[in-house]
Amino acid sequence: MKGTVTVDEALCKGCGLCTGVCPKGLLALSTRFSTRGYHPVELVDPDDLCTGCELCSVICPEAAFTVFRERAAA
Amino acid sequence: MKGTVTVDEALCKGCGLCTGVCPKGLLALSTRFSTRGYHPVELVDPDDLCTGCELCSVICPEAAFTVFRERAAA
Amino acid sequence: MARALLKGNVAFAEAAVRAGCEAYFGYPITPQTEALEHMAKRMPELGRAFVQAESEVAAINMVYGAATAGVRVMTSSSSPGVSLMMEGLSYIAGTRVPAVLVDVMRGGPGLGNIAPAQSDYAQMVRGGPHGDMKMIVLAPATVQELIDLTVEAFDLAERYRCITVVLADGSLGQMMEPAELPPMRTPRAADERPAWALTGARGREPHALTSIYLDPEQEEAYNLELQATYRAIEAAEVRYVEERLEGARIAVVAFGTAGRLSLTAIDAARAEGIEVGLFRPVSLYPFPEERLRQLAERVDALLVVEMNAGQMIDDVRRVTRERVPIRFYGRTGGVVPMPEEVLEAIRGLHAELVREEAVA
Amino acid sequence: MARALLKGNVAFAEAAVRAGCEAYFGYPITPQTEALEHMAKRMPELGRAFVQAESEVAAINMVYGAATAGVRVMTSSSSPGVSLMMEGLSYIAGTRVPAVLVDVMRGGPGLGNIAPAQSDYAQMVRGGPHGDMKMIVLAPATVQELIDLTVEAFDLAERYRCITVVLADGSLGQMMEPAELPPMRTPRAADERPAWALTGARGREPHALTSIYLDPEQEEAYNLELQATYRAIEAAEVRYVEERLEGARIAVVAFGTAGRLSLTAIDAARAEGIEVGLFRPVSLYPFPEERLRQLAERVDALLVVEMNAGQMIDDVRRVTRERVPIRFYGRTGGVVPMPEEVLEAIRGLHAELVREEAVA
Amino acid sequence: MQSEIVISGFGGQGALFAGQLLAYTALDAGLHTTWFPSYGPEMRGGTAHCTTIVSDAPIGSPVVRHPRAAVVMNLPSLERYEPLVKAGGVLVVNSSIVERHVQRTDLQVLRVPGDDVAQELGDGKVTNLVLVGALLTRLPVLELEQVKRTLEHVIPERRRNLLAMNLQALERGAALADPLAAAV
Amino acid sequence: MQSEIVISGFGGQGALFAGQLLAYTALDAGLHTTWFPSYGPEMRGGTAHCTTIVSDAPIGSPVVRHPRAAVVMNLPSLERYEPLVKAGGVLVVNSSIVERHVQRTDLQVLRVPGDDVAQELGDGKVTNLVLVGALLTRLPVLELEQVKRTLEHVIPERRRNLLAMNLQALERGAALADPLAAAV
Amino acid sequence: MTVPTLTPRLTPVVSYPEALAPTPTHYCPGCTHGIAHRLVAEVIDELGIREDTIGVASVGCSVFAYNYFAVDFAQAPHGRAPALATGIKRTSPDKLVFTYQGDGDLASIGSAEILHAAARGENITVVFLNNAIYGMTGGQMAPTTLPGQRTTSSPAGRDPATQGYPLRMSELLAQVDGAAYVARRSLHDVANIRRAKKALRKAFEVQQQGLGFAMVELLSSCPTNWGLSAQDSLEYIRDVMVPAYPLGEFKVPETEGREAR
Amino acid sequence: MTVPTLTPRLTPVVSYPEALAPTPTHYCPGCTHGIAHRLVAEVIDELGIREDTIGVASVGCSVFAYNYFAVDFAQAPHGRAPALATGIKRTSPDKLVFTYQGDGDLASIGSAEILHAAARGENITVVFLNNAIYGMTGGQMAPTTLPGQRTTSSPAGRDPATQGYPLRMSELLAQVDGAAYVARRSLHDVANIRRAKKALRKAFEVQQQGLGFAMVELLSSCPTNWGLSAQDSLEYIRDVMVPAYPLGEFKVPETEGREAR
Ligand SMILES: Cc1ncc(C[n+]2csc(CCOP(=O)(O)OP(=O)(O)O)c2C)c(N)n1
Ligand SMILES: Cc1ncc(C[n+]2csc(CCOP(=O)(O)OP(=O)(O)O)c2C)c(N)n1
Ligand code: SF4
Ligand code: SF4
Ligand code: SF4
Ligand code: SF4
Ligand code: SF4
Ligand code: SF4
Ligand SMILES: [Mg+2]
Ligand SMILES: [Mg+2]
Repeated sequence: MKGTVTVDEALCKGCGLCTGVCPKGLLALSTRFSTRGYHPVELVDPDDLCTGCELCSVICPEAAFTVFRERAAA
Repeated sequence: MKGTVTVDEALCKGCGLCTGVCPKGLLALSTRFSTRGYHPVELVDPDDLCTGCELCSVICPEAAFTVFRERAAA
Repeated sequence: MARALLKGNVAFAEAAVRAGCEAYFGYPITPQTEALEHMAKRMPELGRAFVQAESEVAAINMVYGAATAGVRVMTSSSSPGVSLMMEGLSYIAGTRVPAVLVDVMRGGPGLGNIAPAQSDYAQMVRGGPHGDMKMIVLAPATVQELIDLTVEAFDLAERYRCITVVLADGSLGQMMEPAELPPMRTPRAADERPAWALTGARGREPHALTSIYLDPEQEEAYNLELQATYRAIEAAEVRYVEERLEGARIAVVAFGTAGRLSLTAIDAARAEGIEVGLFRPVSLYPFPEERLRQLAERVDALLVVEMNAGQMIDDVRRVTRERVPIRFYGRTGGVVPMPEEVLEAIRGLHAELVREEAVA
Repeated sequence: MARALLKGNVAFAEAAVRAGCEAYFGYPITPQTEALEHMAKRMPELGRAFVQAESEVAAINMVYGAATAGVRVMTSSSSPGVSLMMEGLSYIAGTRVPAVLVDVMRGGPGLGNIAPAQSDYAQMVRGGPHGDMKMIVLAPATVQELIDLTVEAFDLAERYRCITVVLADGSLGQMMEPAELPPMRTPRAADERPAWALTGARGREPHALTSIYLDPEQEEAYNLELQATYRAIEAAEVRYVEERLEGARIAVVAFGTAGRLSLTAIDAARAEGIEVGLFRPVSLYPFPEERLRQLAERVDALLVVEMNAGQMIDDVRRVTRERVPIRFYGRTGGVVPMPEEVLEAIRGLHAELVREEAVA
Repeated sequence: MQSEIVISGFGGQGALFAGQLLAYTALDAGLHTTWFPSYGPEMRGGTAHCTTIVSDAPIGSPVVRHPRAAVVMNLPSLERYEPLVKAGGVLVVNSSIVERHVQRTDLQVLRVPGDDVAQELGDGKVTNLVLVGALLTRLPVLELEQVKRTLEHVIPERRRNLLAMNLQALERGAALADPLAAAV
Repeated sequence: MQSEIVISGFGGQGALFAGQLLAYTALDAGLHTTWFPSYGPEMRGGTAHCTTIVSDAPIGSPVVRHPRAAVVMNLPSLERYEPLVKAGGVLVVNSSIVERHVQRTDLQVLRVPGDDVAQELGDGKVTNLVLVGALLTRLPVLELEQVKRTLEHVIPERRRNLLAMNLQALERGAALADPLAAAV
Repeated sequence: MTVPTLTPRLTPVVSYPEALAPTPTHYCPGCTHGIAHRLVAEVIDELGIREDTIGVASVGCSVFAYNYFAVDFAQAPHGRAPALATGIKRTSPDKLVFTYQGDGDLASIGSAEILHAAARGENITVVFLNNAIYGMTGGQMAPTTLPGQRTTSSPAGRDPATQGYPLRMSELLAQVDGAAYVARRSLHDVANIRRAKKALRKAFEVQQQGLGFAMVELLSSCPTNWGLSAQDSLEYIRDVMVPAYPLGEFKVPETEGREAR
Repeated sequence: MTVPTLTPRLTPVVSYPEALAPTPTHYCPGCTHGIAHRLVAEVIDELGIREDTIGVASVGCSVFAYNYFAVDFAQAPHGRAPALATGIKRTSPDKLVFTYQGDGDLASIGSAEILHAAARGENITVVFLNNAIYGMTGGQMAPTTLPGQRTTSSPAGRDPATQGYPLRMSELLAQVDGAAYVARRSLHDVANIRRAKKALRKAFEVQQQGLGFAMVELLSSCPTNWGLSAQDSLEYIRDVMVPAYPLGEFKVPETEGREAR
């Protein structure tokens, strides 16, 4: 299955919890500072590996993720 | 075994609980009023039936009883 | 409604019911328990909320909760129980939700006793709960007033979104006197609750009722609002009763039971030719400052009578600037002063005045 | 002891330790938590009693218990926590056992905030707990005073068998300042506890420590004893600080942090040629009535500065009988007034006086 | 005119109800009235007393030190109230259990064997009304007939079956009062 | 003479410790001093600031609206304190992350690249001391050498191993200050 | 008290406990508060600790307990006796400290204090009188009032739907790690009274051994507010309360055996 | 928030819950308070009750919960949220009322209020965050702090001998008859978070069905005061807290089955 995620940078606090749960290892903290002074997480997925499995969104304490998934054949 | 009891009238409130537990039925509320306005209990034991079994003293909420018993042969 | 012989505690409870009180939360304590017992029967009967709380702390916080829901809610208690409500009262004030408390004072401090006293004047009027807050405090002297002020307490609490306290003493709770209960008001329907209430954010933005403002500037702004409300209350809600003050040289100042007791003494003194009258503050907060100050311009002396060691007298001193001599007669610890004792105090003060005139 | 840079909360806790405090019971609350934390470390280290209670209600009652055992005992808290202690405080007063409370006030009412405030003056000085009771209330303005008054609080509490409150505000708890701690006193041995204490009735009649006197006459007798103690306290324990009052036309009246803040403003005003000084009550109860009344005879106006909406000012009004104009400058909700603001208020009052003179 | 009546006895002797009955009657008679109890733990076992005030004008204090009348149902009550009743006032004594005689000579004293009469009527619990019946003969403010009418509607539900006996108690007390008063 | 110094930055930038260091130094120098923090939840994440006052006379207010000097370690701090510093006072700006220039012309402004120097020294956590070092060159009340001596005994145990670096930070800040001040 | 002329062979085997003050109590006739007092006093006497014991009275009918025991006593605010006891015990660890509390006091307003005293393993003894009612204030519902039981604040009988269910405090507190000994006994007849005494003794011994929190709940009567005779009240305990509040030892120190029910 | 250009076939499957206000929280990075918030919001959304729900915030780090939920909210004094909830629910029986409380709030100062809300079978839902510490005040010992755990008020590690034993509130409250649903879940990994959500949903459904008191205890992290990274904190929950606080459903309505652990 194919998917992707977006992270709301206004919410992300760079806690890194999502980076630990992504089965594909697609999430990494950036070195940038967000406006609130955190290093926000970024999706690094050049090969479109994200499955939209939602794990990142389940563990995120800030509800920062929107997860997208391929619509099942319909 | 032989025994007897005394009742401290200043303490007895005439609740009647002791009258119910005496196995020999030796306790009865008098019709007199005590100085505190209660009908105190009296030992009615003309035939010396009291065994000093203590039951009356165990149930008395006012610790009004002194129980005496025959000293065991010694 | 015809007049009926009513016990104070039952009277104020039933008055609250008729004023549309929708929820009562309380904890038994003598000498106000009959009120809780009355509510235990009446409220469920009418389909309204009654909970015997696990403590006064819980009771006042149930009141707080119901108040945020926008209903008419009350509790009643007595001195030690009221002490336990201080934090809750401060939150209620800090959230600006309306609530009614009837405090039937007893002898203190500590566990004290269950006899009538007025020794919680300072607590209720000046500074029981923490923070810059005030509660409207109404002091009835008769069962009828107890009824009427209880009804009014609900209206005032809602009008100003504040706490209104009916401050009675044990004797008023326990005595019987003919009085008339108000007609039954229909409680507000659920959809008529005030706009600020928590009713579920149906078709509107959600809102929160809170008393925390971490930013001092914001907290100060909130406090200024509160203070503005207090100024409004002070301007509009002063209540007092004056009796036999026409041409009086001496004014007895006394509230509640002490007031009505004094009246008997005053009549006796008048029969002896002493020109004395009664000034009875009914609203202890707002205190009838203006009127009392004027009174102090007219009379030669004031006698403050309280069932405590002297609490309201400090306000009398402040307000009148001690323009005239102020004397005190009080009994503490639950002793109800006899009118004969007050008469004696009036005579003493009168003699003092006469002596002074003789000197002058 | 050398002077060290000490944080207020740690300073008073360590001062208590050195004053021989044998037991501390408390519950965390900002801005005094460092005191509890200091005690959590120090007391067990010294083999003394420390319990983090389940609540302030429990804490004050543990204090009550330890006080009946005749030991030096204290608690500390802040506004909402102190509100929860009202019943316990009344019992302690009603039992005449000594106890010390340090109240590090924060912005209110309700949950408010954790910024510094003085808005619990009325609660602590005039009428927090129920019943005719008083607590000695001491208001430090510097960390050194906080230390010294904490030590003194234990002595006063024992001397009069009463509650002594050290009333500070958040800023005093949080700030650091050089100060000297007292030397370590050895706590009393177990067999040196006072005669009235509960120590097990070894070789003597058992005694009870209680605050209930069902018979009003008895309760009244007890109350008269209490009142006599209060008169003794009023006669002997008045404390205040006067600064720059020599020849002053204006006196600023302010306690605690407001007092020290005002001093900076006063110096600035003096630099501008305004003759102004500071009257700083240190004992809020007993209030320095006599001295303040005399002061009001000497100056042309008073400026009361408080970190609240105006609480002590009522006592200033009462005591001075408003012989001279009394103005107020206050900030609420945890806002610490800047000396510049106080200076502005002094200037305003000065201008008022000058205008009046021009008219006269 | 204001009359203050204290009724005092052991808890359980019905002092409080007797005082209430007078207050209810006063209300029915269109008069002002207050009823003021002593309350509290002393009610259990100890002495119970109350003050009823009846007046044609609004009532200030619901208690007075010197009442116009006192009904004393036991010895402690006599000890307490004999010195307090106003000179010329009424003192009704339950002579069934109070043996001591009244010392004061400036009172109208009625010694009524309340308990005996009550026993006669078949219920120890009406002593209070026997004494009140007697009192009423010396207290012009409330009429016996009015008290009886009031009693009919204020008697507690659980004692309604004893109404007749209660009314008799009042009447017997009243009937006993005259000669007794003379005998003082 | 009284000097008020405000130090302000993000929580974690060490503003509070820097202020305490000045107070400790003042104590060691036999001067009067107070240290007054802002505290509370804002400490977590938000801005932390404190006021240290140093004086040769007892200190009244531990806070003032218009301090003699301010060390601002981030932009919000500059926004807040630029308008407040007394005319003629000192404003030390952490130019590493504060890009905006100071508008006021009546201040002695020191733009010090605190973070850069700190990184150079090998620990981002000494920005505060770099800036304080700079400040000291314009604040005659406390001497750099005294501050260094005080630091040696007040440095927290867990940072003692970094003492040398901390001392360097102070020195580097001071060294940078002169030319920078000229460049304003 | 008149002592009868005795045959010389009759000697006293039960007499007034030394730890009980020679004072008539204010309890209603037949109220089992009095039995509980006597049992505690007997235990104190038997352990010989009268001069080392400090009691804490609560608010309830037993508020004057301090008048009835010949030991030092404090009197606590309603519900707070365990907090006072904590303050006393922590500063007088060599004394034996006990509280005497009613069910309103312990299970309602004081439920936080008792729970935390237990959780802290506070080394005190708690005597807990459960009479399923607020005795002193005239018979209001307690947390222990049984479903359907009429009280002045549950005039139609306690309705669990709006007034909740009874709390079984012994079972609850036995769950807490700091509790060393928790037992429920009843005062409704001689055999049970004797068992109650044993439990009380154990509760004091546990404290002597420093094992932690010990509590004995005693099912007790309130003839006055139950509207029953003294005798009927005991039967009510037996027939109605015991089934709802099972007797037993719910927690015993690990070193000790459990007493059979 | 920048939405990337999406291939048309990608549709959002998880997005920001409607019941969560679009506001950044003040919680520390990695603090699981945030996860609990999201779960509650998702349950509210799924049940479609956002406009019929009233929350009660407590005192603790979650004091500002009212800013973060898009539902009506009250804010209670420390420990008293169940009392406020009682006042609200009794006067608004058609609303869904929940409290959100920390362990200091619920298990320490508020232990009487929670116990009695449970005993009354108060028809409310309690979300109970157990992080074994007082977060907001800077890391003091809570009643739930584990033996040996260092906090600012147990600097040498909690010593049960003087500081007592941890309280297991779920087990305790499950004993109470008025409790309808009591479960403990953990927020330390994805699987457990999903379980936690199910429990929360059940706790709201129990209220909808009027079955009585429902509580979900959530083992939660406090990276700041534990002095651990966000990630290590989750491992601490898993390795240290879960063994001390077993997960499970301790009470389920009679009509329902128990969810397997
Ligand atoms: C703070 C406070 N609230 C209420 C009271 C009133 N009060 C006195 S005793 C009591 C109940 C006692 O019941 P319980 O503990 O069961 O003891 P019992 O009288 O039944 O033995 C109450 C509510 C009080 N004294 N203090
Ligand atoms: C009456 C009162 N006492 C104490 C406090 C201080 N206080 C605020 S939060 C808190 C502890 C909160 O801990 P917890 O409930 O575990 O929540 P957490 O912050 O860990 O989520 C305390 C003691 C207060 N606000 N009110
Ligand atoms: S949805 Fe799954 S695969 Fe995609 S980023 Fe999140 S955890 Fe990784
Ligand atoms: S879990 Fe959430 S807050 Fe944490 S780094 Fe990932 S997106 Fe940011
Ligand atoms: S001792 Fe036994 S036999 Fe004697 S009176 Fe008592 S109960 Fe009866
Ligand atoms: S049990 Fe005691 S109080 Fe009751 S009647 Fe017998 S002796 Fe008297
Ligand atoms: S009221 Fe009940 S508990 Fe209290 S003394 Fe009387 S019978 Fe005993
Ligand atoms: S202090 Fe702890 S509980 Fe509070 S927000 Fe930070 S991590 Fe969460
Ligand atoms: Mg009971
Ligand atoms: Mg917590």
